[in-house]
Amino acid sequence: MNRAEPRSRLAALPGGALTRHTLFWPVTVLVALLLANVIFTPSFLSIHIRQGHLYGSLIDILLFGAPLILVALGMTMVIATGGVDLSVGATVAISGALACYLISEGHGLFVSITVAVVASMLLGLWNGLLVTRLGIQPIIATLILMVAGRGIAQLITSGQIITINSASYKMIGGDYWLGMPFAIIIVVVALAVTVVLTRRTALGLLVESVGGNAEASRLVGIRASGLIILAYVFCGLCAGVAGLMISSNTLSADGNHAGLWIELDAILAVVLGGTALTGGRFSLAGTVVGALIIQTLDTTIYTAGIPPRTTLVFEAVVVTIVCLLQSPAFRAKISRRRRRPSTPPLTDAKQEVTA
Amino acid sequence: SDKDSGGSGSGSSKIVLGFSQVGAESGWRTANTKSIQASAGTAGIELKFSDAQQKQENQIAAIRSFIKQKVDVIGFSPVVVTGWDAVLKEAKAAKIPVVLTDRAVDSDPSLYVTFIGSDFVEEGKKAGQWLVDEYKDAKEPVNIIQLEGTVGSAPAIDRKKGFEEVIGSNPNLKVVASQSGDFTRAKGKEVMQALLKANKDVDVLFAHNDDMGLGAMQAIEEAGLTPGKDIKIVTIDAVKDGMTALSEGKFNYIVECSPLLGDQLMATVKKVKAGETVEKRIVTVETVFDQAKAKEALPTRQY
Amino acid sequence: MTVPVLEMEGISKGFPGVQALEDVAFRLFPGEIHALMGENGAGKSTLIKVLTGVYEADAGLVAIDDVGTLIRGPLHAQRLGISTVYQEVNLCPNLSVAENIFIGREPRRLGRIDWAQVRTRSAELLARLDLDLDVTAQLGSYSLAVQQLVAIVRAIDLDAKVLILDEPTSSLDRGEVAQLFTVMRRLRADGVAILFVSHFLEQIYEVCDRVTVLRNGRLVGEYPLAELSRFELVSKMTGQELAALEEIDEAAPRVERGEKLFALEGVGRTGAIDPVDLDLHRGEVVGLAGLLGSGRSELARLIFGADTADSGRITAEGEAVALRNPRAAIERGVAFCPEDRKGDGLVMDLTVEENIILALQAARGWTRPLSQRKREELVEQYIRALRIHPPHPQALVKNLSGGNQQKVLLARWLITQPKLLILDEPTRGIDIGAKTEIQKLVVSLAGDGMAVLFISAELEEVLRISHKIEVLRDRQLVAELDNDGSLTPERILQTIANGAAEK
Amino acid sequence: MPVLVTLGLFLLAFLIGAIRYPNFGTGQVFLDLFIDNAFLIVVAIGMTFVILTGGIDLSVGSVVALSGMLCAVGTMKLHLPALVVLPIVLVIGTVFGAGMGYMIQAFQIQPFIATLAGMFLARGVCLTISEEQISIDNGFFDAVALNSLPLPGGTHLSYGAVIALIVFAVATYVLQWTRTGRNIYAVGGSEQSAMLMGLPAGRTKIQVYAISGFCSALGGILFSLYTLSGDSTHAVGMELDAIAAVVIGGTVLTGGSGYLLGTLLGVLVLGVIKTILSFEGTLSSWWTRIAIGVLLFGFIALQRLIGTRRRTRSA
Ligand SMILES: Nc1ncnc2c1ncn2[C@@H]1O[C@H](COP(=O)(O)OP(=O)(O)OP(=O)(O)O)[C@@H](O)[C@H]1O
Ligand SMILES: Nc1ncnc2c1ncn2[C@@H]1O[C@H](COP(=O)(O)OP(=O)(O)OP(=O)(O)O)[C@@H](O)[C@H]1O
Ligand SMILES: [Mg+2]
Ligand SMILES: [Mg+2]
Repeated sequence: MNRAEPRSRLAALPGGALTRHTLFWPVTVLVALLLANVIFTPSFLSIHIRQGHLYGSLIDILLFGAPLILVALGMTMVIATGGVDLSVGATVAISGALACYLISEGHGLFVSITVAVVASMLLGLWNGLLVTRLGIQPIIATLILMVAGRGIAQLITSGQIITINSASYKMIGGDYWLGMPFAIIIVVVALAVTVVLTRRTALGLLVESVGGNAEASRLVGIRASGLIILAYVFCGLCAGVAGLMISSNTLSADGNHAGLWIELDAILAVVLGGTALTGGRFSLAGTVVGALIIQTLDTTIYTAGIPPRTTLVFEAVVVTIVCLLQSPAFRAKISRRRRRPSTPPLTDAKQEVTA
Repeated sequence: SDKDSGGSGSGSSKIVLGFSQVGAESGWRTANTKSIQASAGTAGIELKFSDAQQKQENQIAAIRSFIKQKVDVIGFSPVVVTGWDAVLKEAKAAKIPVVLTDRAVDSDPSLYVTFIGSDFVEEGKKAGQWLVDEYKDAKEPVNIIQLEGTVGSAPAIDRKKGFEEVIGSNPNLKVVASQSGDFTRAKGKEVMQALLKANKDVDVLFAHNDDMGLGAMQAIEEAGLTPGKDIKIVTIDAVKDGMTALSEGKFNYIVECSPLLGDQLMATVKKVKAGETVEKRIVTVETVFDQAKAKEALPTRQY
Repeated sequence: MTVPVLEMEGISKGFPGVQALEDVAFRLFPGEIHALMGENGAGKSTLIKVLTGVYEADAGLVAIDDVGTLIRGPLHAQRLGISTVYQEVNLCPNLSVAENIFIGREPRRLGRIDWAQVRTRSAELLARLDLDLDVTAQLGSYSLAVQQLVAIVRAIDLDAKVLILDEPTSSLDRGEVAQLFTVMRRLRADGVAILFVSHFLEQIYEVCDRVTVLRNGRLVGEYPLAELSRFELVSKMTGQELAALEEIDEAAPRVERGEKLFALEGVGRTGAIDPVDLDLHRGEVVGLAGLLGSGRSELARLIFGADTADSGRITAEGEAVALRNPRAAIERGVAFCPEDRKGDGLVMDLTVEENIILALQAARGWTRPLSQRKREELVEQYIRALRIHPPHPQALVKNLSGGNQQKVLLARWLITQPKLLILDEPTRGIDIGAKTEIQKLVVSLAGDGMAVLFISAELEEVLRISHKIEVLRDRQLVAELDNDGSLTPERILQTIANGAAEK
Repeated sequence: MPVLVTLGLFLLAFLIGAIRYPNFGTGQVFLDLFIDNAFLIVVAIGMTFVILTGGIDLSVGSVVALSGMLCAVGTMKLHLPALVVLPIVLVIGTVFGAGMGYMIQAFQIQPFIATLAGMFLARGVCLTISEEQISIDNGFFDAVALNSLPLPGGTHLSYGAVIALIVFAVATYVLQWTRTGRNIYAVGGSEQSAMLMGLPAGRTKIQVYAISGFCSALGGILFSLYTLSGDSTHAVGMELDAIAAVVIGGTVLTGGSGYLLGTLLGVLVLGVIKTILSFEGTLSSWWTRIAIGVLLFGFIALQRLIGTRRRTRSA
């Protein structure tokens, strides 16, 4: 039962077995999904060089998963502060639309990208200000931009798909550098920078403290609003870069569809990775694994030929399985059931003695 | 009492058309909206435009508000086929004629005046027919990948239905994989990339709209194949980017689905207002393009 | 005595990394008040939680009225006649006081809750403890002590045959404690069995009949209190022949009062505390005395900037300062250890180490993290000095026992080496051994030139270490008493009662 | 307090609409807010129960669609009488909600994720049943959907809206006057405390999801009455509308505080925004979205500013 026993970070305690590690089950599911694909596509795990760059399903998963990983990284920081950002999808759309619009108007690549990224950060700043200065609940504060942002993106594209032709822009999200997809390099760098910033400085600790107990954090003199704004700006930045990737992948900006529902996927990735939506403790590695699970799941659906109408059922089942495996309560229940015959419950014994 | 005040008081002689659009979910839809707005302007009709963000309930509410505003004619592109009886009856009770555009409804035809628009099943059939003709001599199986539109949406369901019905006549035409690409380029590319790895000899791609086709085309190129040759591409819509691809030989065939209904709509509205009878079904002028026709048509393409 | 109303046998409970209970037995008879004693982390609260079904024991038996019973949870325990006040206040701050008392068993009329009756009856119940509160106000708007009393009121009205009180008196002052004891004695006379946990020996000796002592999760023994001296009890708890009690009796050494550090002139906040004049000097420990709700915590919060003052001015080292928020105060060298460790103090999901360094790190800013070595060094030092148990820096704070959590909170502020240290009930829930350590530490810090503002519900403690005592009543500073050795708790109480300004 | 602010802002918005647009300030336009949002009112009420415990239910939109679909399939494909179909649909919705509640309670799965899985599942099942729309042509449905309750002044209220108001009244009663209702607030205040106080915290949590499931199913029925059809694409994103309505109504997402009256006003605020935009009638699609965002922002910002001003004054 252990009802009041809080879910602890078992990994941090001595004696935590491998299966107790927070990342054990998500990684297991990821591996299982990858292996399942081999059944449908025997060459699934193979990676070879084609046209001078890496080629293979795994590369595709990383490439197409790159924007999601990025957005989920930003989302992790926001969630750690106890917030959530629903507007990332809109930011993705705005950033891609801005960049493509500027490029199509003949502006330079650098200028266009800079403008798009700065705009995304400003959107993040807006969210952060609504949350901290006006004290609006994050979900609703970012809902405003989620609704309006897509309108802004369409305004930029005039509701059309802007198609551009720029080989160097394509590099960001759809091309290869030294044989590696450049998007993956961006993600790795972003991840490394985030990890260093949060774990090598005190940023991570302070954010976890604010997310864990805002009042206590105020009373130790942590400038919570600054940190929270920073988290939203960072999230905006990640979404902005992801928007560049998505639009660069197809060399087009689709104000209406780019990043549609990516906020849900990102939140899902964060949670599958073991970060609680209530804020506090966060795990960047977990988020990456979570995002990869989602992307692999999508790929599995395509390649396994699951009919589109049942796709959602399949996704629901997988998500539920991951969550259940991650739940200590569930595992306890399973193992207790298995053990039951050998150890009779205590009560029966005592009742025999006394009754 | 003030039955004739018609909308905002900008002159009661002007016809007021309340139009409820589905949303702005695609470039096609935007072209549709623009066409309607432009035509209303030239025809001297006052347009009350309301965007439903792809939600039926919003559209019903908008139509209700048009009734309250006592517009002269109500026009709308239904988000879905069913479920309009109640509000259409209200309109009828308020003696406001209703004109449907783009998509049909399954209500009692007495509840609306006419329906102007294309037929999605027919579009699917046209695409299928081209395939059947193209491969009528094929001896071995032709492997087809189908990229469907958003799951559950009317165009996706109908185009799939029409297409599969026609190709069913030739047992060699085999759909080896059919996945949803959500009508978008990004998703079209992503899905195609995965499907190309899972399915070896793919001969044909049928995409429910140009955008998915364009995305898939990139995936084909990145897999080292030549679109239009190694894999033939058939799509529906004929937006400018699609026509460009077709004229460059990367697409093979496009079935047009025209969004330019504005003039027809305004003409009909005027007739209805004038009390003339109009046909129950006005079919839009639509054609099909192969590579040669695309080259001709491209320079004058508006959307 | 007859049959025990409650009996536990062979109880073991382990948490990952800690064996909290090991083969513990416990008996409770009708009509007795039974003390459960042990140092912080000995396993008292865990035993209680096992008893009420919050935790499932790894092994052991529980019998109620001699019938083996598997208690499935607090609700079940309540149905079996066990009513419990858990160690931390466990009520709902968002509900009204009245509702907190009655929720789950509200009087109903025609199937719907009879709110009028809820209000009147809860006011009556509170009156039994001499409390006069606005019962419709949110519980969260009251101080921790009041919340503790409300929890007690709820528990004693449950009509139970077993009443469990886990450190109910930790923030109560004398009067409240006396009230509580009256009620407890009355219940005992009615045949209720009461389990009472407290770290105050006087309280234990005042009301309890027998005592069970735990040490390190193991049972030491069960004794009639009349046959056990305080020395024996302490040595059973600590396992050492340490004469801890003697040390406690040692008075605070007089130190030279240093220069003036902070001066408050007419600092107040409407509805919280009337304007106060107060000087704080280096090397001086100032105690705040007053009854519950007298405004001690409010005053402390104003000085720290946790709440903003709406009148008066503060001068720090001669210059006027505005302490509008905690950060501003911290920059001026003020540290504040709040009384509500759960709500205002600790970040429960973080580790001991992280909680300890939090204030220091916040002051340094995020760009200048403490080095790993420095962290370990500091944390090690304070874990040892305050005897935090278990001594793992990486244990999660929420898994620590109440007293050990308090020590972590204290450690957090001690390592910042502030100029002015404000301690609001720092020894709440801390065992006698550690309490002496803390008191000695405070005195020695003052000796090194720190100014200390010390709040405690325990007047003896305030007296023992303060040089000067400020007496508050009804949110007013009514007197300033010099602790010249002649001061006694009784005189302070008198001052509080008279309220005459004795400046 | 926040409820009063919301009420004031709603009335202000309605007044501005009435001044700005002819034919706006009529009783029927006001009643249309209830008619056009009846399902959302019911769904948001269920959502309020969940949010009061500190949870969230993302599955509501999908369950609305599924229930509508089940109504359509039941009456049109299986030819069952409506009075058989409706209870079954309500039971399915309730059981579905309870199932998610059980996962959340027993296995401590975060509500967001458990209900997200529920959202996928319900929508997926809906699609699996039928991708195509099914229109409902059933005597009972027609009778309820196409008639309405005449009110004085030539106005009328649909039966769907009447049902929504009844649900509102019952739910308010439950929250305010029953133990279940109070337990919900307690769990939202502190789940741990509620459990230690001997309240059935676990059961309460399962209950709120069951209630939300029931409300979604009922909302689905109202939706199918509103549109006389079942469709797998119905009510996409309705969960966000419901959450927005609840939060605009002053309920705190962390649980423990809020009122149903606020939720009702929240729905009306969203409704009045839409009505204003369709009376405006000149906005392009994207400006419509931007305008919704701006109006939403205006409401919430004003609410916060007025709300905090009051609080600081009273403190
Ligand atoms: N949920 C938990 N997870 C891990 N360890 C725990 C948990 N709860 C208690 N412990 C450990 O069990 C031991 C006993 O704790 P308990 O709270 O029973 O002590 P206590 O005697 O009540 O102390 P105090 O006087 O400080 O309240 C402690 O070492 C504590 O760290
Ligand atoms: N009759 C009362 N008894 C106790 N507290 C009350 C009473 N009425 C109000 N209170 C509340 O108690 C708080 C008293 O403030 P404060 O926390 O400063 O008291 P304190 O002197 O620190 O006493 P303690 O912390 O022991 O309760 C105020 O916030 C007030 O709302
Ligand atoms: Mg304890
Ligand atoms: Mg206090």
